[in-house]
Amino acid sequence: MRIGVFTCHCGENIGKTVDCPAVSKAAADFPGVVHSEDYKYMCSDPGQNLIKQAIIEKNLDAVVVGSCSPHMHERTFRKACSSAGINPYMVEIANLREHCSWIHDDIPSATAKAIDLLRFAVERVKFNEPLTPIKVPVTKRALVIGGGISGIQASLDIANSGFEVILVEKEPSIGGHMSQLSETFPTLDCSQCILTPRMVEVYQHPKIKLMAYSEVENVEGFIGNFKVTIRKKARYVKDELCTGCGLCFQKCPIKKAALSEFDEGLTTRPAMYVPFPQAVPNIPVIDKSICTYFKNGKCQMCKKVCGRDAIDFDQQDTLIEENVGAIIAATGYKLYSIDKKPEGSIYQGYGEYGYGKYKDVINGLQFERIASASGPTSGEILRPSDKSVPKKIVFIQCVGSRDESKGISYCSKICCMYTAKHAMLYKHKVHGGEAYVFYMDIRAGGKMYEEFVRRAIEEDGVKYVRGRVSRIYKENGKLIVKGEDTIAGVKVEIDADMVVLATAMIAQQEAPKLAQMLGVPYDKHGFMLEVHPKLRPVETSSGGIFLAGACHSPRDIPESVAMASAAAAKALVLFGSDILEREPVVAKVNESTCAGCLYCRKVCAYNAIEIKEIKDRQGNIQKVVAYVNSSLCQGCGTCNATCPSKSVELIGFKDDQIYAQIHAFSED
Amino acid sequence: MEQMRDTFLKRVIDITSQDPSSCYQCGKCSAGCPVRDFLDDPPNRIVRFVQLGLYEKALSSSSIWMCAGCLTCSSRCPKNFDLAKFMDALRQIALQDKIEPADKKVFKFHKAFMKQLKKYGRSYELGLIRDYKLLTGDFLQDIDAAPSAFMKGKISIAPHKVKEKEKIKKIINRAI
Amino acid sequence: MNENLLNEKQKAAHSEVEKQWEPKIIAFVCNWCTYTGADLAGTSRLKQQPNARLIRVPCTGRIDPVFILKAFENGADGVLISGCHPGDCHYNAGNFHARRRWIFFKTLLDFVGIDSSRLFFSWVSASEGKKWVDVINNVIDTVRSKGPFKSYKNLNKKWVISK
Amino acid sequence: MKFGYYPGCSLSGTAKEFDLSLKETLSVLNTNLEEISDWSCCGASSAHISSHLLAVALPARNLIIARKQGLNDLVAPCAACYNRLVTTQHELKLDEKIRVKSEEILEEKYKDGLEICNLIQLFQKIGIERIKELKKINLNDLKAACYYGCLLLRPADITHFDDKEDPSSMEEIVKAAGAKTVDWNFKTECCGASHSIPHVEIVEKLGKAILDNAIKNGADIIVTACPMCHANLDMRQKNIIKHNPEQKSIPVLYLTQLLGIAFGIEYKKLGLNRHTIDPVPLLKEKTKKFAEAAA
Repeated sequence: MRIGVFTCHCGENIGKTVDCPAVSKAAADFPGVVHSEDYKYMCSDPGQNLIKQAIIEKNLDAVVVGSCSPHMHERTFRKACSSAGINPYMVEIANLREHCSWIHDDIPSATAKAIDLLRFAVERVKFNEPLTPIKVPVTKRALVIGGGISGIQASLDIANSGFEVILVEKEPSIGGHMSQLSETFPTLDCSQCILTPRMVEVYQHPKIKLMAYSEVENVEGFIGNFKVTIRKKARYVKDELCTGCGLCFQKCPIKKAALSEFDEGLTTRPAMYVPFPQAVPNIPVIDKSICTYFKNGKCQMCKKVCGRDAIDFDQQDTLIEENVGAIIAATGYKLYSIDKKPEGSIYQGYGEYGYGKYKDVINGLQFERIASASGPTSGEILRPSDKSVPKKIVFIQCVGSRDESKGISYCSKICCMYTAKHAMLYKHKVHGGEAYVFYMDIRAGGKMYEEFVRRAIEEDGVKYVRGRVSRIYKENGKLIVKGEDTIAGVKVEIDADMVVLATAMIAQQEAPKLAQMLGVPYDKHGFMLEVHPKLRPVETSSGGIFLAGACHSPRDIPESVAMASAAAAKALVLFGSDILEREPVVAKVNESTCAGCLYCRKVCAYNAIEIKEIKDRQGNIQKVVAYVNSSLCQGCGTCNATCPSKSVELIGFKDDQIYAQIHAFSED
Repeated sequence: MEQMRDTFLKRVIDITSQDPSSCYQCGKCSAGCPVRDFLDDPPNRIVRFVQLGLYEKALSSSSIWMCAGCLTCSSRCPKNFDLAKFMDALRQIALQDKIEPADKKVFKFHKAFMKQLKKYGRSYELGLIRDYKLLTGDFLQDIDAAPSAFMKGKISIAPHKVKEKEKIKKIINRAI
Repeated sequence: MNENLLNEKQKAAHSEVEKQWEPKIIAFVCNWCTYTGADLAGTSRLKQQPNARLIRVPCTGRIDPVFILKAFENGADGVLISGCHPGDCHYNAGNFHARRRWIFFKTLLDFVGIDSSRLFFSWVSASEGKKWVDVINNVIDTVRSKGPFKSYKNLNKKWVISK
Repeated sequence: MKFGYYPGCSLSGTAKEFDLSLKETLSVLNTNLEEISDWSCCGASSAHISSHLLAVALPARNLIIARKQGLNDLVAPCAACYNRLVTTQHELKLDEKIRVKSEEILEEKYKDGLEICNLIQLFQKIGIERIKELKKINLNDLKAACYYGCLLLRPADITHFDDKEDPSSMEEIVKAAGAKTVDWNFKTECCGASHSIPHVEIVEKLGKAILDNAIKNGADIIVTACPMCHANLDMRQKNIIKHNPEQKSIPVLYLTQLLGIAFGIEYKKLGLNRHTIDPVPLLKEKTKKFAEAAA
């Protein structure tokens, strides 16, 4: 085998701690290597040309590139080699940047390690074999999980391109958190006014199948070919009959049965309800846990008043299977709670702010409801405890966010802006009221954002105090807010009527479960991970699965919408071709040695192992062996490690390829 | 200044095993400090002095002596920075470098306390108060509280001594 | 020659070797979680000791116990296996099968004369760059404190010669 | 039941009544104390100013003696001593360097394993149910503000005891003794601690805020588990009243004294006569109704 080794300096990134010329020189002496050179930027056009030229001139049949992580440029180099006539799978990458130069300081030991890494790759490539990608068809339908603004945007973009979309929302209505908001920064336009038309568009779109009050239960398959199981939860209302007249829930006798989710617990709702008047679909649900009929078999008031006979107490959850080619996760966020023991939360509560025991200490979404014209106070700023107008109001930013002691190190990004908006709305609505904002930094990066914050301070007279609040407690009917202004170095103690906490944006509690189902990595906070933070921000490491909105990280509406459109575009790229090429990393059985024990079948997570009968010339079964259905196999290699007779091998990661690497180790 | 900053910072880190640069100056410590009204500089500013390497400003502030060690700041710090430990370290450095304590009363109290400890292995209130008064020359303070404390048997006339008091003395001498 | 002197010399030479000795670690890591986590550590410029060499496999499920024996045989003083957290496997259940396998395998290691405390397992996700650094440094430090793993290597050499 | 006992300097001095009432109460609860022989001062907040090592070594000496004495459980009723002891234990366990250095100067090996508890944990271990069973005097009319101060709860990751911002364990014991508790805001606020001597003005100001809040929230007495808190709130209360003529007085009791009262122990045995603010008239008044009924 004639191998060429190419060592990249990556500008200074590798070259600074790894002596690249020395590495290249050492590699030239490896057995089998006939060409070795180093260059400043191997991934650049001239760099790629060096490789191509060497392949042709030196008649190479395998190439090893020492460069950045294979996750970065493996594709680039495979393509370059392929264009010079080498099979792309005859290319190996040694990770000299992420796994060497960037993590070590000492030049001699980093250089020695780089030489090792190249030798491993050279030994491995000797056992590589030319492979051809597997071709699979593409199902040109998309699943969008989550019906907030991100999910709505992604669905509309895909549907408007002519492809079918299934939009799954776990709540009874789509709209998400945006439907709860009063006005939006920095333009102060009414949130519902801009959102509702989009919601209706989704509902009426012939290409969108809306499944509200439903949850994704299972995901199988792979890019272009997912099989999804969706649980449609029983509403106890037949949606095909319901006209949304509302008579049923108006007559529901269990009026104040539960705290309204939509109003963030500031109001109550009946046992039968639609979350809010503009709900889409406008079909009520019965909350089984509190409905009198479900509790003791009596009542049935809703059924009596329904002119269409749409109430169905016997309705059951149904499981629906759908085939899709792409999935967009748009599950959004929820707010961190300061309560002592929020159910299932991974974060600590805020005892110093009262663990949620003071009624007039509320969070940002509650303030949105109070400020909203459709909210419990019709937009009048009244505090929850006694419905009086708060004369002095304190806003506290970074509650939970940037607070490692509570378990959250990140910035929630949107709080600076919405707090400025809240303070501004308060000043507009309560004349003569005093508004204080406690902040650590003001992060107002965005078009017209900084100007907006300055307006709150300069024109509306909101008093900004730089410092965190140590404690809030109640005394003589006032909320005592103990703070400090670190700029003046003075104590700031305010006796407030109401306090609004800008609590952190956190991932939905079920997000990790969904991520596991989708095979998408997620961080310790439950936010899903993109495959590359700069260049592939909406793609995940699972092909065909894309991210939109706050399920990825805290973000505001315009960013969520942009990300949703980007995710839709990625899905549409996929739908642009009928056939998809997949990595040929699949398992293959050696039928002559396979004993047919089928242990491999037991451990295969994809049901990719089938039973094949080997027959003699008369058609009598001689033995059974395992057979890998390569369109189902995802290439994990568990069967390979499990097989007692080593009769099944993972192409691309065969035993001898890995042994070659291990053997190379003994040579240092 | 850079060099000074680094050695000062290093000494603080050596004693406390925590890096003051982790403090992002939110001021929550100062906001909740019970002795805030009696401080020359709010606690967060003392951390800032150290971050900037302002050795004299930090060590000559009365704040390092006025800290009551109640741990309110440490327990509420969003960055888990143990400010009480940090203040202890600054007091130690100030003493090592013989920097005049900005609050002599607290310093003399501790000194008197240590003297009792060295002598008896335990703190002996009468001795403590006597030594403290000798150090401060403030003989009138507490003159009204003292008789009642005696009457109620709160302050005993004779010191309680540890048998191994020589050993305690040795421990103290070796540890300092 | 004075025997004692020789011994002293030998001792000195030996301790010199001991001083210079640095542990060699082979780490088998899965492509999706730990390899990516190690990439993140690199991108974040988190410094680590240079003693580990990573071998990338698609999934910890792919790791055959023989790999580990071979690793020790070929000069590893310690072996680390690291993959996705339970439940997070890119391939649904590969890491789970791997885990089951190791429970059985550890006792086997002791049986064939390899100190099983030189074999390490960890879960490092794609977002845990910092954790990866802690894991790898800890493995290196632990193995360093144990000293070089000689018995199996020598065995291997003998075997090679006789062959 | 038997516990090792570290009284600390205060309980053998200014807070003698804490020691007396503790022993009285525990004898009712059938619990014995074994004092650490020849214990020495924990160093309080003063050892720290000279060296961190000394601040660790002084408590370590006592921990070593306790182990040598064969003790497994140790109670340190003084919150300040408790804090120094558990913090030291924590550091010795986690910081190898400081452990080795401490052993060097102490000329003795340190062995971990002692379970150190504060006053509240002691009663939790004995069993709160036992208190309910053994109480004799009805304290239903008495409203107590439970004052934890700073050092009983902090640092929370070392003490692992109750909620650091909203504790309730002392209330449970007080309720078990039959008294009522009030919800108030200054349960964990600092009283000024060792500033008691060098800066009376600070202690008076902080103490006043605590007293005021307890009174405002309807408390008849303040209950505490720390001799320093007690000194600052009781002994200094006289001065606070002197400087603020409108100030109402409020007795400050040790938790052990309150339990002793509930168990029907003589006031004098509990050292109630030793307080600056005499609690006896109030206690008599609050128990009068029941005493009459009993008669």
